[in-house]
Amino acid sequence: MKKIEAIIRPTVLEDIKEALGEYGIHGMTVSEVAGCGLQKGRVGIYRGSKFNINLLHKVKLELVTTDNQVNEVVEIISKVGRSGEIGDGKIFIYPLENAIRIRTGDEGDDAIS
Amino acid sequence: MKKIEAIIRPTVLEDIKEALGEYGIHGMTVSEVAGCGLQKGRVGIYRGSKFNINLLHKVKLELVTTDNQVNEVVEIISKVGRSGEIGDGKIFIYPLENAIRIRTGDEGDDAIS
Amino acid sequence: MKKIEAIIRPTVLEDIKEALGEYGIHGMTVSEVAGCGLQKGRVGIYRGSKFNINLLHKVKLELVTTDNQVNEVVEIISKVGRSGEIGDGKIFIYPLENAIRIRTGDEGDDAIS
Amino acid sequence: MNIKYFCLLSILGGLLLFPTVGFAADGPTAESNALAINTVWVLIAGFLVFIMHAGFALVESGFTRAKNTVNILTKNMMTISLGALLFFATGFAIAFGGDVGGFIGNKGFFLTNISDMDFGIPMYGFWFFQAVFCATAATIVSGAVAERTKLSAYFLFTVIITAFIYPVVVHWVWGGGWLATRGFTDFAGSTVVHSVGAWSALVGAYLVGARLGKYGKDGKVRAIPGHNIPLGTLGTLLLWFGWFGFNPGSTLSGTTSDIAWIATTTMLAASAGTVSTTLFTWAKHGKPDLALILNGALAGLVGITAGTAAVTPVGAIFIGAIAGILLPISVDLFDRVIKIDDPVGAISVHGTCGAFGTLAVGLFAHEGGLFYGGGASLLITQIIGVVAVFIWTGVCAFVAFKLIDAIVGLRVSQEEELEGLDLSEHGMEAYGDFTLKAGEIGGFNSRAGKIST
Amino acid sequence: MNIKYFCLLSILGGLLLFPTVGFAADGPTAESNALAINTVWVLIAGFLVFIMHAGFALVESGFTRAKNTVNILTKNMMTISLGALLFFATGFAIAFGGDVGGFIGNKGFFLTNISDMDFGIPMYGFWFFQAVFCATAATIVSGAVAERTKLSAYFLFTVIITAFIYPVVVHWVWGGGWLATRGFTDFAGSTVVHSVGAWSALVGAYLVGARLGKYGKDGKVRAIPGHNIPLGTLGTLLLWFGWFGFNPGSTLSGTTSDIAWIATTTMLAASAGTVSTTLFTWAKHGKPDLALILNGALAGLVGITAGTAAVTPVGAIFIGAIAGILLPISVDLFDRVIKIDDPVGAISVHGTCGAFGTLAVGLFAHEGGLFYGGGASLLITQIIGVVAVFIWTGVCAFVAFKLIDAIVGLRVSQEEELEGLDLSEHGMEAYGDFTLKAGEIGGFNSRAGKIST
Amino acid sequence: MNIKYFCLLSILGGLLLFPTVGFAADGPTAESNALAINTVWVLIAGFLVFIMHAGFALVESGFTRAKNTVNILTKNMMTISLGALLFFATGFAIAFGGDVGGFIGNKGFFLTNISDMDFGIPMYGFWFFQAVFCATAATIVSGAVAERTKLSAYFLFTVIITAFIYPVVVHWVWGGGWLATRGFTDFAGSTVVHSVGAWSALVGAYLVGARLGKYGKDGKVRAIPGHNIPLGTLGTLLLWFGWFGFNPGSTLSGTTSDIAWIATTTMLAASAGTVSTTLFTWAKHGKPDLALILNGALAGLVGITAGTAAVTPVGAIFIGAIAGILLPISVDLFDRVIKIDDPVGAISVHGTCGAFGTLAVGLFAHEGGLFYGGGASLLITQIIGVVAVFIWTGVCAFVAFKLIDAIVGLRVSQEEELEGLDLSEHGMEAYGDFTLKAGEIGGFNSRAGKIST
Ligand SMILES: Nc1ncnc2c1ncn2[C@@H]1O[C@H](COP(=O)(O)OP(=O)(O)O)[C@@H](O)[C@H]1O
Ligand SMILES: Nc1ncnc2c1ncn2[C@@H]1O[C@H](COP(=O)(O)OP(=O)(O)O)[C@@H](O)[C@H]1O
Ligand SMILES: Nc1ncnc2c1ncn2[C@@H]1O[C@H](COP(=O)(O)OP(=O)(O)O)[C@@H](O)[C@H]1O
Repeated sequence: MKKIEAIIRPTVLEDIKEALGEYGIHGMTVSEVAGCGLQKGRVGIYRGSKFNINLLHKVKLELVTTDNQVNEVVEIISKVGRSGEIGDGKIFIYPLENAIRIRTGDEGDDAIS
Repeated sequence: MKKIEAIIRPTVLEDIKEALGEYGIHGMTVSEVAGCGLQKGRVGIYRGSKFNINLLHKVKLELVTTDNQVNEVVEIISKVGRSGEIGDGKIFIYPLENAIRIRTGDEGDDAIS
Repeated sequence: MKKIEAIIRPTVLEDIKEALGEYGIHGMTVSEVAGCGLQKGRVGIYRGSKFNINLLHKVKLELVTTDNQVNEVVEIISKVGRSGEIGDGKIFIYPLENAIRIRTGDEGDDAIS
Repeated sequence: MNIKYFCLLSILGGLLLFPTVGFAADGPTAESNALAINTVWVLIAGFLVFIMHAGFALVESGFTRAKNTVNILTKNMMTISLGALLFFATGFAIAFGGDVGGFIGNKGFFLTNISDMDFGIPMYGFWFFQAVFCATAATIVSGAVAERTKLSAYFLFTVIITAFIYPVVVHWVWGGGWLATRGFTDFAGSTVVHSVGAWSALVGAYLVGARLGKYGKDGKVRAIPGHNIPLGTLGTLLLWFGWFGFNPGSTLSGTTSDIAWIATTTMLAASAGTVSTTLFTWAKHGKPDLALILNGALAGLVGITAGTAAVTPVGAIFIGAIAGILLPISVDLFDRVIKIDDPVGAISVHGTCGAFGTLAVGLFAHEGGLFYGGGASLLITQIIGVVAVFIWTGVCAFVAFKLIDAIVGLRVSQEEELEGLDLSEHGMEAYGDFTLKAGEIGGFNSRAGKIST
Repeated sequence: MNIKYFCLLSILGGLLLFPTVGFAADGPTAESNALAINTVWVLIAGFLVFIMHAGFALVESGFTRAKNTVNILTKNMMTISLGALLFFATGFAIAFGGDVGGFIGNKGFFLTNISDMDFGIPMYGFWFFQAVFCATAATIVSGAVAERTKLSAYFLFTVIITAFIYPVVVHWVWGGGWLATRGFTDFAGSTVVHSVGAWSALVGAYLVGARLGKYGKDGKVRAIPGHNIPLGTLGTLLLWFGWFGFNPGSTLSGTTSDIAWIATTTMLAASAGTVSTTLFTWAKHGKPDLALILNGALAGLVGITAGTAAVTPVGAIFIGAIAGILLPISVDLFDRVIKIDDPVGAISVHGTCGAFGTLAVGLFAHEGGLFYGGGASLLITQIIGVVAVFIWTGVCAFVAFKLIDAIVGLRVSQEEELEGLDLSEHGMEAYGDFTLKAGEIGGFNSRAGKIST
Repeated sequence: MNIKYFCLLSILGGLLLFPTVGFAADGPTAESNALAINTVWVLIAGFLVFIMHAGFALVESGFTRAKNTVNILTKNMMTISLGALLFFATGFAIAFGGDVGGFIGNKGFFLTNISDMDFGIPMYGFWFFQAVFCATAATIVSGAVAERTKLSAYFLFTVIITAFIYPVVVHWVWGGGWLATRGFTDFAGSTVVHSVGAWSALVGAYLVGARLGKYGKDGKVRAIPGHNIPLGTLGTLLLWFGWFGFNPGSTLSGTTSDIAWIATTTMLAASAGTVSTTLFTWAKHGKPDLALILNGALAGLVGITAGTAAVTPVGAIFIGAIAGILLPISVDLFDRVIKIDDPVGAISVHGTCGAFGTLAVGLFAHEGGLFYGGGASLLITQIIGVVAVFIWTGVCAFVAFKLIDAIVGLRVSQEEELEGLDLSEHGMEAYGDFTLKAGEIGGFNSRAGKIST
């Protein structure tokens, strides 16, 4: 099992969710985050003062998958989430030692099937 | 050291926190997330349009514990967080290389004691 | 590559971001979390009822760095984020298997450079 | 050149066929002007009372949780609407039309058959003012039973209180009924409006039970903070603003200097209530408790409502200040001792302080008050009125809620309550764009969307 | 001792040089008092109409997404301001000054040269009331084209509608123009104000296109929930409140008992609209849909506006109830069939129900209505008026929007729309402290800050 | 049948014993009607001024951070309340009761001993209107010193300004004092109300120091965005709405056509202010800055307040437009050059534009203004008045704040400020249900709760 963590643009969340659903993956956890990186921020203006808005709205997608799904999932996210402009985001892959389904107590791959 | 990450129902957060406190664990980090999985969403209605609310409110609990506490913690979360209905959530266990307490610079198990 | 996750006080976020920027690290993901630990909560009062506010505002910083930057980054965060009072927070270091830049498909260290 | 409003004129011409109460047909007179001033005054006062419904909506939603916001707002919208329609259908007739034994009116349903009545101002002006009052009594209930009561159950109770329970009390006190005959003094409704709402709320909150999580396993009270205090504050200020229609408008006349007197006592009592609750909570907990301070302003207002025309400004300050201290004590009593869960403090604000304010007339009335050497007779009459209205409302509300419970049930299921009434009863969220939950169609546009334009 | 207001007196003295319409110079008379009552009434009514702009601002921002909130609020602030200035410059002259062929006025630009006109009340009182009306028509557009229209394009259209499109229609109906001559009856503006706004909104929303993501690849409608329903509800109640100025104030006289009648029909129609939309959506979807219920209250109000002085209270209930059912049907029609994206339902509320309300006068008018045995002639006149205003507004708005499109463009870029107009057009966020994005200077203070004090 | 209001009658009967100023005893007369119209007008105007406090509360909370919201709202609730009580106790006497050397009044404390005075309308009506004005001056301070000032320090200053500083200025200008004698013209209080508030705010904000993080290590200004712009916008519109009581109500008479004139100049100046700030900020930064545009509307309103009855509509447009440009320049000046941190722009809106508006009377007054050939004498008087009030307020406020600093301290600790005043001074959060922090009892119900019902 691996944990795939993708930082994506908010605007592509739905399409990625749909594409993953078509591939057969429904379980995931989503949260709102703010990101900075190469992407240039916006110039903000407030009461006549300019300032740099350099933490931008992003969405974090967390999916735990079986080892053999990792490549496919990364592919899907990359393809659907890519606009080619700076700021498309990253995918990080982490090792995972175990997963438990609270409802049943199932462990390992069973927990996420 | 391990990191235990639990996606739970918002309604059981307090009980789990209390149960963990009784067991002796007080340190944890909590965040609001949205989850989808097997649990059926709600049908939303807005201005006459029906739609599927399929990202549901969940709470993410993150605890870093010593290796020997992992089983007990998983047990507690599973027991208190279980309603038996679909949507109770998951527990994921990750390896961790180090932990540092910012205030003191303590590393490893000392950082989280 | 490692993932550095720091739970810090909201008030030091900007300084840490600045210090990391000076060191040459710009990419990071930030989120709002609530933490509990040794730090004493506030006594809240609402309509004459006292209660304990024990989940405190914290900020979570997530950075994926190359292996050789880890020590330096931890140092910077520790130094800038330290007030010496209980509640300064923790830094956790996780192993990571891979990173992909969605925009280009670059993998590994290239993805985060 | 003279602009002519053809259409206006033709319509107005048409209206002249309807009965008008002495308005100028050919040229204004002192009498027609006085009538016009009174009409204008009562209507504007009625508009101000109307905006109190916005105040209630904000106080009730601000002091409850985000997950029940759509629900409480829906209730508020329906309360004012049902209230107006039912007061048109039956309430007005019961309150003001004829009299059966000093107990109830019996004519004027749908405002027909009442051309022989004289209200001092045009009938529709009088009706309008009374109708917005009626809905006020009803809306007090929604705050107390918030976050757990079924929508249908609440609507049914709103029908009963506006069509029947409230109008009967109005008849007793303002419609020439038995309490009026006894000399019971409730100028603008500390008892008639506020207590009727509050005692209904008391029965309702008792029968529907406390919100899940309000009392711990050990019976310990848990605070459940409201989700939007700025809205609650704005709501309180809108209520205060509307009260300047509620009290001074109850003269039903703009040609009396009493309106200035009444505005002054209203203002001073509200101010005194705010300050005394602030000082009281600050002294008690070391911190001023805004959630109670806002209630304290309302406590002062409810307290002065009965005696607003009968007490002096200094008397008003005393009444407001006492109400502002009674309020936190009453909230504590209901929370901790009686254990009736009232999320917004409606029972304490409108019930406790309404009863106090009504009795205070017997103490502070410049004419006839005990403290001004008027003896105890007015006070005794006031006590009788307060008790009678408590019993009437309590019994009626109890029967009504029990009936409703039997028919549709009072309370949502545990699952629905935990999830929040917005999702379970409405499928809608108050802040649908803040969270990710809206999913497929929410805060985020899919790329697919890009094509369709 | 007599307090003397030196400064007040000297100013007032100065003002006496300006023309006053029969106000008391030495001692009040019945005539001067009647004039004062009318003036006070119209001004207060105008203040209430003004607060409708707060209502519009809240409804429009509450029912759209957080990322476009600063944008919509900026539009609202400018609409009322541009509206007042342009109605001063040209609108008033076109609407009420002189007459060219029953089609348009031609004098009184900048309120000069009109000392010979008689409005019944002081000219400035009349102007004030009409000016706040004018801005109301304009602001209806901003809701319908929200979340995707360029700021500059919207401002240009606001200039055109307030300076020209709307005043012409006013001239036709209220300024002695051809529709007035025909006996067209639109008491307070179901057609004159609301439909003009709505048909402009229709054209605008059509030309600017649907919001990204509103229609899926397959053409399926997607709900885009508003971000703050409590604000939307407060906005609706403020509009309802303001309507008590809009309708009863349109008598332009406080010395007629009609104002009470009108307040009553207004109240009952709004209530009936709220209840009927509630029941309708509940029956249809199993859940009462607050987003539509709020629109339903407004539907009742728009519906009664034309006939508020001409129909009976029972007639008002019917009109409100029908409008409350037409509303969700119309929303559905525009959403699903016609596929014009109107985030707040402005076209259905003000257009569909405005047209219905105007026609309803021909049916329900106590004098001349079909249902009261008055035959079809009034109804036919009403149809002519509705159609004429539809064509005029539609054509003008189409030309105007096409011109604006050619000059500055109607729509922001896809990137700007996705990011939100607040960041792209304003560099500002509505809730700048809730998110972390404010960065360097936002919700969090850097330690550096500690030093600087 | 004749409905009888037993209780009403008995109370009203009782009131007849209190002095009424010529109200009709037996049958209305033209005089009694005129008095009634004036009374009704002033009271309603006072109600509108009251709602300005809701406007201030929203503007001040919307433009500051979420963590200080409960604090600012508590301050607003107390300001209006303390203001009313203290204006009753001492303020009214100092302002309007008797006269000592043209400088201060000396009788009428607690509104006693003033039955010999004649205010044109019933004394309580006059008091009410003046009392809500008084609190307005005080509340201007709270915005400027927000997010860092101790609650107790603020309350003490509110006592001093409402009980003493403000009433003295009122005496000078409106109470027959030395500035009134000189012919100083400030119709509704650009200087008397707004500048007194603003200069106090200036001193307060200077002495309490800038918020942590407002100025970087290098002295660079950092923007600290407000947390809720929709509330700030609603607040601005409520202020604008209330201004229709503030200015036209200051005639203290509804029987003059000036009220229509004043409503018109008020409306046009506010509109011009809004538009000119919009264009100015758009031109300067390429983006219209809503935070300043809202201030711009208020700038226009403050600017016209002194001359609202003395200038023409076109003059009002000029005054508003200039104020709308002065505003962003002044904000910049205080932010960047003078470095006084004023989170909501109170000093610029009420001080800079208040002074400008007062001087503008000397330029634009139709009678006596420099631009209308009236020479410089009025202008010089205006300058004297502006300077005198600046010195008086500045000195008093300085002494007061220094005293308060010595007694309770002006500023919260760094820790408290960083954490937010809501938690540190109140133990309460404005949005207690949005975050997880409420913990044990917050947004989430524990399962334990399930049992207790
Ligand atoms: N080293 C990193 N660690 C964690 N998150 C990162 C890192 N670098 C970038 N991110 C996240 O990815 C987002 C996109 O990165 P950015 O460099 O702006 O564009 P791109 O990914 O197209 O090169 C950032 O907003 C941030 O949330
Ligand atoms: N593969 C996954 N990766 C990450 N999170 C998941 C995954 N599957 C489920 N979740 C999280 O767990 C929650 C509950 O899962 P669900 O399948 O609905 O019920 P259950 O856990 O009872 O089988 C989801 O809402 C989601 O937040
Ligand atoms: N075991 C843990 N696992 C995850 N997060 C923790 C843990 N212990 C503490 N934290 C986080 O670190 C924050 C600070 O910890 P705390 O014990 O209060 O102070 P300190 O780090 O100074 O000892 C907490 O609020 C919480 O968010």
